Amino acid sequence: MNSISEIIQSWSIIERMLAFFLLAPIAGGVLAGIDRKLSARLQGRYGPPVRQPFFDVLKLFQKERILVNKFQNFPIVLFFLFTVFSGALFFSGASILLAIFSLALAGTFFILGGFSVSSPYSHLGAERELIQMMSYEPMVILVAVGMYQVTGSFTVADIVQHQASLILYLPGVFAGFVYILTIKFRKSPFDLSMSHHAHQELVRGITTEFSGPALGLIEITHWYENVLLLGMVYLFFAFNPWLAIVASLGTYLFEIIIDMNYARFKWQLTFWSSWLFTAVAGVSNIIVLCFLK
Amino acid sequence: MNVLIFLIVFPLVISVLALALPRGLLIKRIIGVIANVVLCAVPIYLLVTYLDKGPAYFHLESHLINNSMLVVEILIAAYIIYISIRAKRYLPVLLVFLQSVIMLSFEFTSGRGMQIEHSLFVDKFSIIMALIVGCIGSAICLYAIGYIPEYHEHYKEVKARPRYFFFLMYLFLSAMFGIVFSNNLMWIYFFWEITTLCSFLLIGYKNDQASQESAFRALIMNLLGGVVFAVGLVYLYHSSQVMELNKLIQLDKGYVLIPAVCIAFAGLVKSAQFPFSSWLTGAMVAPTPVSALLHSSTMVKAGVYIILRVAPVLENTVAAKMLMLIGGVSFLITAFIAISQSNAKKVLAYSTISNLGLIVACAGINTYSAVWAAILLIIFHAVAKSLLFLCVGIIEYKLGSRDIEDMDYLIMRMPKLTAIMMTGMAGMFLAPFGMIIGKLATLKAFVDSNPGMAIILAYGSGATVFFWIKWMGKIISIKHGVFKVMEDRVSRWEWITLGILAISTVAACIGFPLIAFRLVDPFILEVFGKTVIVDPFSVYMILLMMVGLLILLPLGLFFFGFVNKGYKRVGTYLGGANIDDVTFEGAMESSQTIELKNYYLEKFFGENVLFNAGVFISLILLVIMFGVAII
Amino acid sequence: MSEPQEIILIEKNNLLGIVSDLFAEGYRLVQIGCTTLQSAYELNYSFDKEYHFKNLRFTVAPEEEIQSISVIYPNAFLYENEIHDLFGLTIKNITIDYQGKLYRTALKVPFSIENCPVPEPPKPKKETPPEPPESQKQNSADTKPQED
Amino acid sequence: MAHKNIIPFGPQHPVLPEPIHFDLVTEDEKIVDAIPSISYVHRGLERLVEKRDFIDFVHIADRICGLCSFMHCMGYCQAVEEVMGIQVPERALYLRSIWAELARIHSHIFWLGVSADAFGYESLFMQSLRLRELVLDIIEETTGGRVIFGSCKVGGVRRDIDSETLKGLVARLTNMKADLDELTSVFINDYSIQHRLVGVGFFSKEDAYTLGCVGPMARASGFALDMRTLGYAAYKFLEIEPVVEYGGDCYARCLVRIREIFQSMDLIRQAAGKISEGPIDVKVKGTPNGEYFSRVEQPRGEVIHYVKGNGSKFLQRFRVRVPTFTNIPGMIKVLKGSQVADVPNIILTLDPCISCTER
Amino acid sequence: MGWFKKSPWLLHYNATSCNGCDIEIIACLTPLYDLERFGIINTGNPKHADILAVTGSVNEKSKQILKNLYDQMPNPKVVVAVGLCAISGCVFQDCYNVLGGADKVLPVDVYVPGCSARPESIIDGVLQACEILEEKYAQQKKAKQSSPKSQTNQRQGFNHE
Amino acid sequence: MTKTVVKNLVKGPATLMYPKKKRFFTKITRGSVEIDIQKCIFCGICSKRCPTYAIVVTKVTKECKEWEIDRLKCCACNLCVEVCPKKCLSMTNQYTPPARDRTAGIHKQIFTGPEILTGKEEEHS
Repeated sequence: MNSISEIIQSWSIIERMLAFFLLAPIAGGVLAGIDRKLSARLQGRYGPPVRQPFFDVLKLFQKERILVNKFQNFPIVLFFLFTVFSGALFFSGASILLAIFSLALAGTFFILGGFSVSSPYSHLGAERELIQMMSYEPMVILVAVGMYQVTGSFTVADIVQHQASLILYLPGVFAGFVYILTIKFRKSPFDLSMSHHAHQELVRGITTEFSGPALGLIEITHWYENVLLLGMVYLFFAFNPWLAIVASLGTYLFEIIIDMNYARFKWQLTFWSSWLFTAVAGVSNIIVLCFLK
Repeated sequence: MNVLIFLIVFPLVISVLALALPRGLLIKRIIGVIANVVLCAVPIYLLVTYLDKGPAYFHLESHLINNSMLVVEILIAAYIIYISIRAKRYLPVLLVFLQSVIMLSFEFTSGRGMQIEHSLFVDKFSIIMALIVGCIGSAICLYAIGYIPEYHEHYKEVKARPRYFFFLMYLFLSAMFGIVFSNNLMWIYFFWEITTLCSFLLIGYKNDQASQESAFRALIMNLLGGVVFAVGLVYLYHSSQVMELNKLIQLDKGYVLIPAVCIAFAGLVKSAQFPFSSWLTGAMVAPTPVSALLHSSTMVKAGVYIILRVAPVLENTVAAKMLMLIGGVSFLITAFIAISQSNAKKVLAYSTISNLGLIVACAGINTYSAVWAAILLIIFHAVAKSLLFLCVGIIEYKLGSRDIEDMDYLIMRMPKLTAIMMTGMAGMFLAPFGMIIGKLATLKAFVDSNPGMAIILAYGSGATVFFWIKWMGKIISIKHGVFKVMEDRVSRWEWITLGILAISTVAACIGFPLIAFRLVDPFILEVFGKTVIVDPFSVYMILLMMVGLLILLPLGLFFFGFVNKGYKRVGTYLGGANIDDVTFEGAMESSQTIELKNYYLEKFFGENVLFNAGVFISLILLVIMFGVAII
Repeated sequence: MSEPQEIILIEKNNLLGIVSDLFAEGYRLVQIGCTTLQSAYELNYSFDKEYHFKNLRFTVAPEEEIQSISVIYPNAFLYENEIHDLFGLTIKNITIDYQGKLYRTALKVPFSIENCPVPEPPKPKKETPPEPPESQKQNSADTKPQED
Repeated sequence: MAHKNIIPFGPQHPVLPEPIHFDLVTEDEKIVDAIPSISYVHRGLERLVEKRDFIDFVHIADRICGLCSFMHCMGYCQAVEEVMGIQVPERALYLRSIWAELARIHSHIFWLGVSADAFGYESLFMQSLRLRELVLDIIEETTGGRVIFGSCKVGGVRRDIDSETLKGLVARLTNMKADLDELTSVFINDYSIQHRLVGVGFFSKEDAYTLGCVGPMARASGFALDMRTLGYAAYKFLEIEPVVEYGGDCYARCLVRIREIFQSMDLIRQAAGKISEGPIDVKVKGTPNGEYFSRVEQPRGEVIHYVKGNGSKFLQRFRVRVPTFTNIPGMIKVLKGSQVADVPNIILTLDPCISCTER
Repeated sequence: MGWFKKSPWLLHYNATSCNGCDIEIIACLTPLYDLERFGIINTGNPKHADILAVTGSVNEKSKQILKNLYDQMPNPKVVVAVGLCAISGCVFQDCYNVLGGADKVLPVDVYVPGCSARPESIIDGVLQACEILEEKYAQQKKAKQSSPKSQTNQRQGFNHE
Repeated sequence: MTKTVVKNLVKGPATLMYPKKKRFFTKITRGSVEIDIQKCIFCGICSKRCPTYAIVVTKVTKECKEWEIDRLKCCACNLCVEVCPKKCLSMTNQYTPPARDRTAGIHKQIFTGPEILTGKEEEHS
């Protein structure tokens, strides 16, 4: 493993970005497939094959393009590009804050896509997505803040090479991050704006009007996003790469279990609970750290 | 030195010209253009001249100037008293009286023998402020040339007083230059009072009940700030015989804490921080150029400017902590309140207070990185926010409403304006644009010195994102159907201004490294002896994103507008009950058109509760600030 | 097991008064039904209190108007709209009036006297011993598909 | 200051198995106004009495609704029997009760699943419907159909259940109880479910009464209205106590249904113990002449089958008043002031059965 | 080749059904039958769906809705008529407000009989529909290659009678 | 719920894997109607009582009689089986398979004497 990480470190920035660009969708797709299979098994079903997400996306790209307006897919393309870009930033070892803000930009385009079609369900989905964004944004920033406090740097490259175990310093921040990861992964109880599951009160929420290739693109973008988020989990355990990978996957599994065990919350609870949890876990951790230093 | 004097005097001349020349003259417009060019060019000239130089101080001592200032001050006081009595409001009278008594007694007693070494000065920060005032201010005046006639078309009941209006606008510019170039605190105070007067008169331009109310509220609060300012100056002179800004900073902290706190208090009032925020939201009744110029890009910036100037005095005191907290509270709570507002100008006003709060917080922290961030925030905010105000001004008259909810499908009705407005909004909070760079820097500064503030920033930016994106979403949503493009009647003057500001929003971001390294860094280096080292990779990436957006957006619009073929257009999903694309068959076989409005989360972020909470908290903080300073 | 079912014949004009009395007594509205007769419509208002089932009944001619009881029993509006749509009766002052747009049917006013013939009661046959059911059923079934 | 959205809810909507439409006027996500629109399922089957004689009409009564198929059939038969004065054999009455209770169990478990789906609890939905299949197996073994029972007729029942099967049936239901306990305890105790249900769609007892609510809607508000206490079919031989909750909200309605599942199991056990051998039907002679309102307790509440005959083989008038129909005014009332996220929950706690509502 | 066989998404609309078939369609999604094995998701949104499963005999009001939903689905798309009502109107074919079958409104590709249709039938029917999806995709591709201009949609073979 | 979910995972899926594994139905499951044409007397009662008009009985000539059922119309209510005076109809427990063609469900049995001449897939134009 150490040799692998050495190889990765020996890569240039461009090579790392390229590697992310090519490998992330594969990893993300497989993760999504495992998610679906495991969810099915947890529900006592046989479940689709692990390759199912790839089939879905391939099929979506073969569908006819139907649009509500000419420009509706433009924000989605931007959403895709900027998510990939922020992932590339992250994995190339750039500033984590920049990656976060870039991801927020990508998220903004997604929401604007939802708004631009002026369809009631898309609109409600976009509004809820906004509420979700407001809910998770503080915690995501606090993750960067906490890491900076421990390692003294915002760059991912420095954080990865930091010898001490971040998780020991940042248990609260990690807990808060896992909490909002549920929102980011669009898992129950926080799958308010668009759910990967079929039935919900907003039909398909923000993606209601996006179909065919655009939907496929959204799906792929989520794979990229998921890999990026798991990369952030990795940072907490970066002192031991093996442990870190196990922890990232473990977090993903944990989110699936959570998904199985909750009904969908309403936006009010989603909003204030995530802010409260951020305050309790994240903020207190950071303040304690502040006094320790 | 002559350049500085020119910058102060030139707008004054223009303003007198504007007042003197009769209405409707072509030459007035030409003068406007010339003023614009000059006011842009001179600060740039100044910039070029002083690019590699440190601060320069100039001696300009003349009893004539001092005495004429005194006379003008008395005249102003008399005028305010006259107006207030006429409007049967006695609080301003009391405050003006108090102020005049303080100043006059000071002038005629100890002030007589006051020796001022350097009355004027210029450094990088002044130049930045001068650039903002000169370029943005004069551009807004150009905009007003197109705007004011339309304003009177819409408000027929308002007496058209364009000469008076332009007189005040240019007078204000003159005062602003005065504030940023003066080293003599008495002069700063003098110009300070002129801005207060201009603000008061311009808010009351409409001259109806609501605007009078707001104008007097603004007046009272700013006069209160003025009184405290005056008290601070008098105390300062009595305790340390100093009346110069640069000397004030070098003095022993023990002596000058109280005057510094007093000046900071005046700055808080001017920049509408809690508990004085209500005057700024009330000031939104003024014509839009006024809001854009005074209440977003320049006058309120004077408040944070003066706070940043005196901040070194407060360093490591409880007062500084309080200042920081007041800024933080203002930032957080106004960002929350902005969520629940649907009046576009009010949203902008709250967002302004919010950003100023961030700058005040930076000033309170007063480390090199915090001040670095604060200056960046001032620059980016001024450009983007004035652009937004001006856009809203146009929309207000084309749509007949300043409610965000009436801006549905704006992109179909005013495509160009929407594009410009999106630039402005993106400039306010999106990633590669200016404000977010400022926020990044702020975050870094906060984490280094005070992580508690980083938490406030984290929550506040969550809220900021919410109200901006929902507004963006509102204006870019597209509905199928034919809409009349309504923007053809927007005057050329307005387009020019919008163009200038939009380009400078983008240019400020692309030129961010230049601004940071050539302008801000040297200043910080002068003051703190060290400066922020920006990770070059991040800068490249920001530039890459910016350039990427600049290329992608037009390219994408072109692609999706013209190349995009081979799709099938269908109606929106309406549960299958479509009649056509956007109407559905409702109950009783009615045909209902979908209506999509944004969320305002009144329950969480209602103005009533939060505003009062903010006022209450910041009042306590203020009391602590003064208490600590006095003890 | 037969549940006692009280049917009270009332005058059309007394309807509101009687209904408000029942409301005051604490009856709940169970249903409003309508039956097409030869040349009139028979209306049933069913009420219930503690399983005591009470029906008000009156008949109206097609052109007559009926007062709505939805001011007393708010849930009556659905029944009354239904009767208006399916039977073509005019009911005044419904609190939520769908203006004939509750149902959309291919055949307008399907239960009106013209559209909904009352089956011929086999009066003479009733006296005679019942015929073998099979053949009768065949006859009746034969005629079915031709209708409509 | 009104920022009102107008949203079409339905007729096609993923949480609605059946078409009903609401124009939702919302502010943020709060519902200001909700106007229902029905008739997406109106077929006009009441007039089919012109085409089918009163005996064959049973097959149509069976298909009024898929979920309460048996109850409709039974209600119709009861009405006709009452008009014609037919004495149904006791065994047939018991069998009717057993099937009716089986139908109630499967309907209620189905409701649990669908409502779990409405609040986004997918695994619970799966689990509920998995348990429901066990009941459906029993139904299929005893009637030959999964959804449409087709086992009732005028004058008795069409099919007998032999005593072996009956015993096995009771044993299987008893076995199922453990799983059911596990399932329902989630509904009762889970925090997120309580978040979605408690206090949502509240309905006071007075409201329930004046708006004419029936079934679990009424019983959850503390209004003990259960037609089974009238003692139709074999209920007069069984001990029955209406399940009443006092919460008045969606959660209380959920609890009522859960308790009713166990109550139904108990009733089946009682009936299986008391059932005696005997004929299962009597021959029907003559034609109906007269009228009767037959009241039967469906899973959704009181259903009324009104039958009027004038001596012809074809009924003069057949009318069904189903519980959903009379519950709609109540639903509209609680929809106002609730949240968009609650709409599916509120609609589903009514357990809407639109196909019988609109007939 | 197309990937439709691997991932057909389903839209279900109840057009005047007695809801017996609807609950059977829902039953198909549940553990015992688990349609997701075949990659089938019940989307509930016409814009994402490939297969439209219609239940019920279609009445005056649901006719238009069914058409709307069908129009909003992207090609290739298949209509599956589930249950007798959607095929012929079942016992309700005499009713005054019943059109009697989904094929009166839409071009139905697969008929799934049964009153109500058994889950097994529905699975069989949906799997048949997948084959048809593939065929339609191949046809569409061919048509596109031969004449790139004409965007032939699936309505060609559809007669109202 | 965690308990149930984990139990599900451990116990393995409950899925019946239908197309791979054949499904067996109960004896009395109502699937489709079959006829023993030899016993049929062509009285037509089944046709007349059928609620969905799925059965058509025609007497073309005295010798040639047809009994036809449209399986895509049959609602498996079992009524015809019950009313058949000769008990020549029976209900099997195999459901009718789905069809791509509307007429695929039509099954015709022609009786021209004691022998059965089957004409199973008769196409209607």
